[in-house]
Order: sequence, then structure tokens, then C-alpha cells
Amino acid sequence: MNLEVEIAGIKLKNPVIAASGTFGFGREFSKLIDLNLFGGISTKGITLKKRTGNPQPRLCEVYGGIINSVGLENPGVEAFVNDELPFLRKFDTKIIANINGFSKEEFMDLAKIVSPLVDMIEVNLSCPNVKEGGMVFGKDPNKVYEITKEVKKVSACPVIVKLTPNVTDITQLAVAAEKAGADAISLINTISAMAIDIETRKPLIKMVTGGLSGPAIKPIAVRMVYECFKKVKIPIIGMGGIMNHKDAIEFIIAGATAIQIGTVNFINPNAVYEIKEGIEAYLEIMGFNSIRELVGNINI
Amino acid sequence: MNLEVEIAGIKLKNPVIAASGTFGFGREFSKLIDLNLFGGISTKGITLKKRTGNPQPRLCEVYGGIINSVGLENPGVEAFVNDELPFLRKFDTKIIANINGFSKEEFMDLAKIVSPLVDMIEVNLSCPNVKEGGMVFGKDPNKVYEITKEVKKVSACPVIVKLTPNVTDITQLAVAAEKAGADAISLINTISAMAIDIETRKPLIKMVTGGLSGPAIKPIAVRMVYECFKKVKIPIIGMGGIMNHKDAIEFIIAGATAIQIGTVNFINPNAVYEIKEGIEAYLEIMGFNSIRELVGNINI
Amino acid sequence: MKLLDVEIEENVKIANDIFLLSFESEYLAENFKPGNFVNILIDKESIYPLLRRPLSISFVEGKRVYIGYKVVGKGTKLLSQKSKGETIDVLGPLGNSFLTDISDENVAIIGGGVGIFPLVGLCKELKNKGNRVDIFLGFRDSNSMFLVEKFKDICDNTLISTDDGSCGYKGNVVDIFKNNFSKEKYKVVFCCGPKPMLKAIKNLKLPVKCYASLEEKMACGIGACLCCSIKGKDDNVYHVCSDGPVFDIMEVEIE
Amino acid sequence: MKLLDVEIEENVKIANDIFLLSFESEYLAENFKPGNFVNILIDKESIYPLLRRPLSISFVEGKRVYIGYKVVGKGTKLLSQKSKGETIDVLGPLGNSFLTDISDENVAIIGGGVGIFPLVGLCKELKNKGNRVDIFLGFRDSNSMFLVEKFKDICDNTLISTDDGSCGYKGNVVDIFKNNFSKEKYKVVFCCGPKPMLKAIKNLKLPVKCYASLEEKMACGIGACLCCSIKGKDDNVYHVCSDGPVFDIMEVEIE
Ligand SMILES: Cc1cc2nc3c(=O)[nH]c(=O)nc-3n(C[C@H](O)[C@H](O)[C@H](O)COP(=O)(O)OP(=O)(O)OC[C@H]3O[C@@H](n4cnc5c(N)ncnc54)[C@H](O)[C@@H]3O)c2cc1C
Ligand SMILES: Cc1cc2nc3c(=O)[nH]c(=O)nc-3n(C[C@H](O)[C@H](O)[C@H](O)COP(=O)(O)OP(=O)(O)OC[C@H]3O[C@@H](n4cnc5c(N)ncnc54)[C@H](O)[C@@H]3O)c2cc1C
Ligand SMILES: Cc1cc2nc3c(=O)[nH]c(=O)nc-3n(C[C@H](O)[C@H](O)[C@H](O)COP(=O)(O)O)c2cc1C
Ligand SMILES: Cc1cc2nc3c(=O)[nH]c(=O)nc-3n(C[C@H](O)[C@H](O)[C@H](O)COP(=O)(O)O)c2cc1C
Ligand code: FES
Ligand code: FES
Repeated sequence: MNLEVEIAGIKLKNPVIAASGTFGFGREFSKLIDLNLFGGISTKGITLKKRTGNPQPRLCEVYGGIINSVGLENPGVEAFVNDELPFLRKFDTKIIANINGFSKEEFMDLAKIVSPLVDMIEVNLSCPNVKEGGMVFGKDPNKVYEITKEVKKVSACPVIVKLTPNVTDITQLAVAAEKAGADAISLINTISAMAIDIETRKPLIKMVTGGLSGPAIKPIAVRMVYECFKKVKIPIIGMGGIMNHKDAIEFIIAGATAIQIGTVNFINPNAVYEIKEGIEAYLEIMGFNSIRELVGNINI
Repeated sequence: MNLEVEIAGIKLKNPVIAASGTFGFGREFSKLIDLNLFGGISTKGITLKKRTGNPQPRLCEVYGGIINSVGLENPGVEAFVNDELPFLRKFDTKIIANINGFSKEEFMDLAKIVSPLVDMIEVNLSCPNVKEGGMVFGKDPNKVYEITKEVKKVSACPVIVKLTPNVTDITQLAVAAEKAGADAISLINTISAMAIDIETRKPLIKMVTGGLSGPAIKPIAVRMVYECFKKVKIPIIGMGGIMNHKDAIEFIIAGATAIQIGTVNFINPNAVYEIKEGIEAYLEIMGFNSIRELVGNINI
Repeated sequence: MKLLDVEIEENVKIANDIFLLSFESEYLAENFKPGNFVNILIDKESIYPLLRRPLSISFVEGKRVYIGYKVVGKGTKLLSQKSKGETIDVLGPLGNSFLTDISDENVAIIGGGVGIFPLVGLCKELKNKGNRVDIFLGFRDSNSMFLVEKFKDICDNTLISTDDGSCGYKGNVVDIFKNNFSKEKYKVVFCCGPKPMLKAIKNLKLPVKCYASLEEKMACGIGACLCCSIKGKDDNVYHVCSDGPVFDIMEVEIE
Repeated sequence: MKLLDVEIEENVKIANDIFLLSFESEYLAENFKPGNFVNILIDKESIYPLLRRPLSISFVEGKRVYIGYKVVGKGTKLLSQKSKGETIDVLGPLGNSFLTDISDENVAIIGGGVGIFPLVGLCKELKNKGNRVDIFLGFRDSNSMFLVEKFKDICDNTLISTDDGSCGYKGNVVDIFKNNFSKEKYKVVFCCGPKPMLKAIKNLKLPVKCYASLEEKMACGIGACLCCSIKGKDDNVYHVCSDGPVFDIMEVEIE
């Protein structure tokens, strides 16, 4: 069964990509699973300078999901290029650098530095856990357009724009990204959320709100992928709460060319394998010849 | 322990209200539980004319939640007033009429008819399951302002405006409602969502998308209540995924004066009782003298 | 109807993926009418599955209530893992029932798959009232057959069909029924089973009254949430949980 | 580290809300170092609880691995309901370990509450290497005491304190330790327990090395998600799961 998918001329051997921020730079998970299994790996969000991230607590569990507020802790682009990328490059999988600027110029600088060294870059216009940049830009279609356009100009590799779900109409962001020349969009990033410890009456996340991920957000994510699929022609990378191959298939039917898995990695590091196998079996049973036939193939 | 809360001069003996659309007009649940337990009951959404609602399927289950697309099936305002209200009026609980227009004028007409007969009206500017009115109006702060203003003019009782979470910034809606004279706001209505049957590749909801409710949406709802609490002075009625007294207390700490319970009624019809008792015990253990001390009493 | 915590007496596999569960409940046993169902909360702490699951009461014996079900998804799987002594939360009896105030008549009953379960209680009641009952049972194959002996004990004639012919007639249960039906022979027809079966029966446009027990996804099970709507004649809307599950087959749209 | 499906051998209550779980795993037993923990997936199908739960390996005996835990929330409650023969999914061994390549030294170890569990393996190892080990154990009251006999068997001195004085010294375990401590007496100090206890120990500014095992909420448990950060000196960030859980107490901020 052919699981190969193509995004802007880049061939992924299968549609399963590790989601940014849940997989570090692959090193830790490489001890548990074969990274070659992945169609691609999106790195932990990278910034120009090293960041120590947000204060504790950064994590809490809620019904069917987790809220995180890591706040883009990362070693900075230089350390990424020197210390992390060579390791990742050893594997037969596409490397996607998730980049995070706090201004248009920073996004451009990051793109200039990493785009020649990776297969794709993912412009994170949706981080809910930083006070500038991220979602602050990403909620505004004009900003999405502007940043995408500039990044495209300087990027040596295809550009994915990662969209935030915390908006009235995500398709406006998708259309803005497409118009600006994005090669693909990825969605959704986490949904802004909050939980309170009723004993201490303190928020369970130090920054008060954080980003909700995991199964709880899946039906919202599937809806958004479907909405975007109707509005843009560029490939969509879908994610949000995928726990197994059935969830992944839902996203593909809704219009996703590829999918990313995040939170599930913490629970079941074998998820990539199970999802890949599950999709393959499904395609066979349902009589499809290739996964491409399934993308957006919804019966309305 | 004093559980009484006040909204625009109306005293609710406790803060637990049955959420609109999950409780019909009380008749069915009255066979299972004592309706006098509720601080208030928000009725099934009422329209001027009878509506048969959306086609089947209208319901599906997802991780930690349900998606519904009832589409405001209801007998129309006349039948409500004649056939349903007299029954509801027998109980010692505040009756809130949830009204749904497809134009400003319809909202006004509904308010004129029902407001003299009930304790409060809840202007539903957030139904995701109709093609006009509802959320289509409710996403636009200007429309929220306009409709609230006109409804306030003609209403003989306090006006609650029910807000949609499907927006970039729910506080804009809250502020618009407050400026227009709303006596309270209630949030959140369901979140637009979608699920697909991977065998048939059909959406599990006939109208393709529906509204997500239940525990999955709780952290999003708590966040929105907290955001609104910081922006408006009028009381907030919080809801979204409340399953037990702990969840209810989270909403109150986040800033809700009262709470509504929806989906949980389907699972545990005793929830109202358990939540009321649970809040009471909590207040006692934590040394509060009244529930009012808890509203918005968050430790940041 | 009441909310009841009941203790499982038995929960046994009786065919491929098919289980028969029983518990004691005087209240349910006394108030049961054939066609009624219950809405079961399998695990109070669970948020997935979240909702209760509607299952028909198959039959009662003394205080003992029997429910038969097929494992199709997460809820029924969880239920099948419960053992004797464990407690489940049951809301019921719910819904209307088959019209059974007839006596000394010839009745035909058609059941397909798990739709067969609620027919046990119906057959018992009709026989108690002195009717002659022919039952037509459709199964996928001989491995998925259940309760056949029970029906043979109760009914006058038990006709069986399997899709693959591994037992009884080969083919569709509606065909067998059609071949046996005549206006003179039967006064009334009852049926329960998958939608295609019910649709085929409706399309026969029988010259006698025919009542079908229907299914729709349910949240509340008591008529409050309006999720389980079904279209009737003249743009009427019914609710399967409270107006049904049993309807005059000609009065509702079966899609 | 490996992902292992292990079969529960025993899961018994040993004090108020406190359980001791064991299973056989040659791999874990062989690779275990005192201080290591595992990340346990209690129920593969569950979405609430969703994440794995980090629990220290308390000690090993042959191939048998022991884990002690307190029921505090949904995950540990579910775990306490598992019985012999049931399978759990265990990821481990994880984290660094207490520095134990010392011999013929005097060592003080302080444990509070469930922080006592990982100290059993530590004491065993230190004794094996010929050290003299004094352990200070703090419990809430005599009903919440556990493994005391085990420590008495292993260690040279076992000093106990309870908050209410119902057993041993009345008061805080740090106070007892402080009264017994001198620079000459102990070469190194190890500790594990609730944050207030660790903070109090840090505030003693001991003139000898002191290592503490810390806790932070964890998602991955292997250093990938960066949720379990802890501030070190000079604006450094460590991760409790991969750089820890054991840290030089003076090198990290304990809030
Ligand atoms: C009035 C009534 C009586 C029924 N009686 C029986 C019976 O006696 N024996 C039996 O085996 N089955 C019966 N069913 C069908 C039974 O309710 C479903 O098989 C069951 O809910 C499946 O749950 P699940 O979690 O295993 O499946 P899932 O597919 O995981 O369930 C997902 C959701 O869909 C709903 N659902 C799935 N299938 C059906 C269905 N066919 N009808 C209604 N809702 C469904 C579930 O309740 C749940 O909300 C009856 C249904 C109704 C409405
Ligand atoms: C490295 C390490 C070793 C540990 N060793 C032990 C041990 O040997 N024995 C023992 O009883 N406990 C130990 N704990 C604490 C144990 O992880 C928590 O008590 C447990 O996760 C609670 O889960 P729950 O579902 O019952 O509680 P809940 O409160 O429902 O859990 C909610 C969330 O908070 C997390 N959480 C809650 N309490 C803690 C905590 N104290 N530390 C970290 N995360 C927490 C849970 O993992 C979960 O993600 C250890 C923690 C860490 C980090
Ligand atoms: C702990 C954590 C850290 C994350 N960090 C990033 C990040 O650095 N950049 C980014 O684009 N997305 C980040 N995300 C979002 C995920 O990539 C993904 O969009 C989201 O978690 C939804 O997918 P899931 O439900 O499968 O986890 C992070 C998510 C989690 C849980
Ligand atoms: C089946 C169903 C029908 C609903 N109908 C209405 C309605 O008519 N009017 C309205 O304002 N909200 C309606 N709602 C939304 C609820 O009142 C509530 O805002 C939402 O379900 C979130 O709360 P919950 O998670 O506790 O259910 C409906 C919800 C459900 C599940
Ligand atoms: S299931 Fe709620 S009305 Fe029928
Ligand atoms: S728990 Fe993921 S880095 Fe420590």
C-alpha cells in the first residue's frame, strides 16, 4: 500500500509527523522507537536566542487532555543547528524546523538560517504561551499574510504556516497564508484554556492560561481542517487529539494530506507505528489504492 | 450555609441552573428529580414559530463530549406560554426563557411575549445549529450590542445574553452586551465541532458540524469565564462541561456567580443535588460564610 | 421510570459477540411492558464513553430482568467485561411498548439481529393473552444465533433464516415472512431489527397494522434533549425515546 | 529504558491509602539504580486519566520490582484497584540516580511521606557498599507508617518522627535530623519528600553534600516535552525527569 504523500514537492514516505514541542529534537524518543518510522518530524519550537521558558507549573491534566505552558523553552537556533540537527539528519525522515519569532524580522532571520538545512520550515504563528509573537500575530490574517510573505521570500525550502484555533474563523488565516505563498498549512495548535486547583484557588498553570491538547480538542480540530480544506488548495497538515489510526483517518477524510501526533507520544510512544499500520490496513480493507485517494474524500 | 445568589435583583436560592436545551421544559426530568432543587431552569430554546429542528443524525459521541445538532426544535412561543410555562411555574425555582430570533425584530417580539411571564430571559446569541440568527449574530459584537439594546428596551424582566465561544475574543461580546444594558451574561454555548464515521466517510452529524458540549470543553469555558470576569461587572453564569461540584466550584472561582449544567443531566440526573451539596460542603470546609465570597476569588 | 443501582446476576456470552445480562429489580419487573428499554450508565466515572446506552428489556422472569446486547463499540464492550456482583446504574423502564391488548388473534413477529431481543417479552405476553404467534428470526449465520430455543418454547411457529443459509432458510428474513404472509392469516405484525429490514417491511405496504421498534442515537432517553427525533407524517416530529421506540410503521419515515 | 508490559504480582495496602505493588521484570531489576522511576500507563484505553504516572522504583529483589504509592487522585486510585495478574504498561527505568559510589562512609538519609519509597533501594545499595546508614523517617501519624521494619533491617539507625507524636519523635523530621547532624558525623546526606521538607533541608545550608530527589508534573518522563523544568543556578533550566529526579540540593531552586 502506498502511504507516500507529497507536500510542495517534498515526499513523505507516510503521512505521520511528530508534532512540534512534543518530540524534542528526537533524541529522547529515539531510544524508544525507530525514528525512521515517521514520515516527518517537526522539531521543538526554535527561537533566535535560547529561552528558558515559562515558570512552573507548566502542565496540568484535564478531562481528556492536558494544558501546557512550556513557553518555547529551547536552546536557540545556533545550538539547534550545531547540536541537534546533525543527529536528526541521520534518520530517513523529513525534518521540519518549527520556527518562532517575536517580530517579522526574527521570523525571517530564523528562516534564513535553518531553511537551507532542513526539508521544510513550520512557521509557528500560533503559540499561546508567549506574550509576543506566536498567537498574538497569528490571530490577525494581515499579520499571517505579511509574515508568511516575507518568510517565503527568504526561505530555501517549502514553508508550512501553523495556524491557531483561537479565532472566529480559521479559514481567514488559511486563505491569508495561501495568498502569501505558503506551501502548506498545519493546524491546529493548542486551544487557550485554564484550570483551577479548588483547594488553593490557584490556577494549575502558573501563567494562568495555557494550551489545551489531546483527545478533548479533536472534534474542534477536525471541523477546522474540513473548513480550511474547502477554502484553500495548498495541502493541510491536520492535528489535535489524534490517539490512534481511526482519529488520523478522520483528519485525512476531512482534508488533511498529512497528520501530526503530539500528546499521544507521551502516552503511547508506539503510536506512530500503530497509526501507520492502521491506516494501511484501513486503505486495503476499504479498497483504496493510495492514501491520496482518501484526502478530503468525505461523503456529504 | 448560604447558597443564595443574586442576578439583577432576582434571587436564586442556589447557583445551579439547568442549561437550556438539555432539560426540555422540565416535565420529563420532573419524574426523576425534584425540580425545586434547582436555583433556576433555563428552558429549551424557544422561537416565534414552531420548529421541527434538524434532520438525523443529530447526536454523536466523541472523546469526553457529545456533538449535537438539534437545531432549535421547539413548539413555538405560543405553545410554550400556554402548555409548558404553567407546569414550570408550579415549582419554587426561577424560570429563564431561552429565546431565539432570526432577526432583531423576532428577538424583540419574543421578549415582549415571554418577559412578563418568566423571571429572566436568556437571549441566545450563540446557537451553532441554525443557518441564520444564533451564532451568526452572536459572533459580531455590534450585533450583540444592537440586539441586546433592543431586547432590553422591551423586556419586562432581567436579560441574560448567552455568548458563543467560537470567536477570537469572547470579552468583546461580553463588553458589548454589558454596554447595551444586559443584566448578566451566560457562557459558553457549544463549540462548533465535527466527527466523521470512517466506515461510511459520512459526517456523524447530518448538518456536518454541530455543537460540542461536555467535559471536553470545560477548560476552554473556564478560561473564557475568567477572561470575561476581568472585563465586565455584570454577573456571569458559567457553563461548559460541569460534571460535579468540583467543576462547578472552578467556574465560580473563575468568576461565575451562577452555573448551568447541561450534558451531565443526561448522564446523572442527580447532578443538581450532588453539586449543590458539594458546594455547600466545600464552602464549610474552606471556611467561607457565603458563596458570594467565592465568586472570582482566585489566587493569582 | 426510576434511577436504579442494580447488581449484575449474570452476564454471559450466548453467541458471537452477543451477551445476556440479568439482574434483579422488582420495580422494573413489575412495570415492564414489552418494547420498553432502559438507559444504562456503565461506568459512573467514565467520560469516554460518556452517555448512557439504551438497551431493550428482553424479558423478565419473576423479579429478574434480562437484557441482551451485542458488543459493537466502547460502551457495550465495557459492559461485557462486567461480572456478577458489579453494579450498574439503570434508568427505566423507558419508552412506550408494543400494543399487546389483543387476544385470540394470529400475530406475526419479525426480528433481525439484536432487534430480536425485545421480542422475547412480546411473544411471552402475546401468548399469555391467548394469541397464536409466529416468529420470523433473521441471523447472519449459525454462529450468531441466540435464544432460538426460547422462542421455540414460547411461539407456535419459529421460522429462521440466515444470510448464508447455515441454518434455516437462506436469505433475508423479510422474504421468508413475505412468502408466509397473507391478510387472512395475520391480524397484526410486529417487528424490530436493522433499518434496511424495517424499510423492506414498510415497503411491503402490508394490509394489516404493523408496529416497529426503532432506534436512534439518544442522550437523555426520556424526551428532554430532542436528539432522537424521527419524522412522522405531515411534518410531525416524534422522539424515539418517549413517543417510541414502537411506532406504527406507516406513520414514520424510515431512512 | 524500555516500554514493558508487566503483570502485577501483588498490589497490597500497607498503610492508610498506601499501596505496595510488585511485578517481575528482569530488565528493570538489572538496570535499576536507586532514585530511578518509571512512568506507568495504568489503563491504555483511558482518556481520563490521560497521562502516564511517574512513580519511583522503591527497591528490587531478584527479578521482582517494588513500587510504593499513595492514593492521591484518579490515577493512583485506578492503580490501587488493579489486581494480581492484570497488566500495566511501564516505561523505565527513567531519570538519574542517587550517587552511590561511596563506601565505608557515614550517610544520613531523610524521607518524608511517599518520598520514603525510593529510599529503600538507596539504603540497600549504600549498605551493600559498606556504608553506615542512618535514616530519618517522617510520617503524619502511626496509621500512615509503612516499611519501617524494612528500614530497621537494612539501616544502622532508624529514627522516626510523626506530626502528632503517635510514634517516635513528635514533630518535623527535619528537626530530628538537625539535632542529630554534625559535619563530622556524616559525609553526605540524601533526601526525598514533600517540597516544604526539602526546602527546610536546603535552608539548613549543610556543610556537606546533600542530594534531593524532586517531583514535578510530567508528561513524557524522558526529557522531550520540557514540562518538568526546574530552575538551576545562573538561569539554567533542568528537567526533573531526565536531568533528575536527583539534584544537588544547592544547585536548584525549590519553591
Ligand atoms: C431504544 C433502543 C433499544 C435498543 N436495544 C438494544 C438491545 O436490546 N440490544 C442491543 O444489542 N442493542 C440495542 N440497541 C442498540 C444499542 O443502544 C447500541 O448498540 C449501543 O448503544 C452501542 O453502544 P457502544 O458504546 O457499544 O457503541 P458505539 O458505537 O461506541 O456508541 C457510540 C454512540 O452511538 C450510540 N449508538 C451506537 N449504536 C446505536 C444504535 N444502534 N442505536 C442507538 N444508538 C446507538 C451509542 O449509544 C453511543 O452514544 C438499542 C437502541 C435503542 C435506541
Ligand atoms: C519522579 C517522581 C517519582 C515519584 N515517585 C512516587 C512514589 O514512589 N510514590 C508515590 O506515591 N508518588 C510518587 N510520585 C508522585 C506521583 O507521581 C503522584 O502522586 C501521582 O502522579 C498522582 O497521580 P493521580 O492521578 O493519583 O493524582 P492526580 O492529582 O489526579 O494527578 C493529576 C496530574 O498531576 C500529576 N501529579 C499529581 N501529583 C504529583 C506529584 N506529587 N508529582 C508529580 N506529578 C504529580 C499526575 O501525574 C497527573 O498528571 C512521584 C513523582 C515523580 C515526579
Ligand atoms: C508540551 C507541548 C509543547 C508544544 N510545543 C509546541 C511548539 O514548540 N511549537 C508548536 O508549533 N506547537 C507546539 N505544541 C502544539 C503541538 O504541536 C500540537 O499542535 C498540539 O499539541 C495539538 O496536537 P495533539 O493534541 O496531538 O497534542 C506543543 C504541544 C504540547 C503538548
Ligand atoms: C442537546 C443540546 C441542546 C442544546 N440546546 C440549546 C438551546 O436550545 N439553547 C441554548 O442556549 N443552548 C443550548 N445548548 C447548549 C447548552 O445550554 C450549554 O450551553 C452547553 O451544552 C454547554 O454546557 P454542558 O457542557 O454542561 O452541556 C444545548 C446543548 C445540548 C447538549
Ligand atoms: S434521547 Fe433525549 S429526547 Fe430522546
Ligand atoms: S516530563 Fe517531559 S521533559 Fe520531563
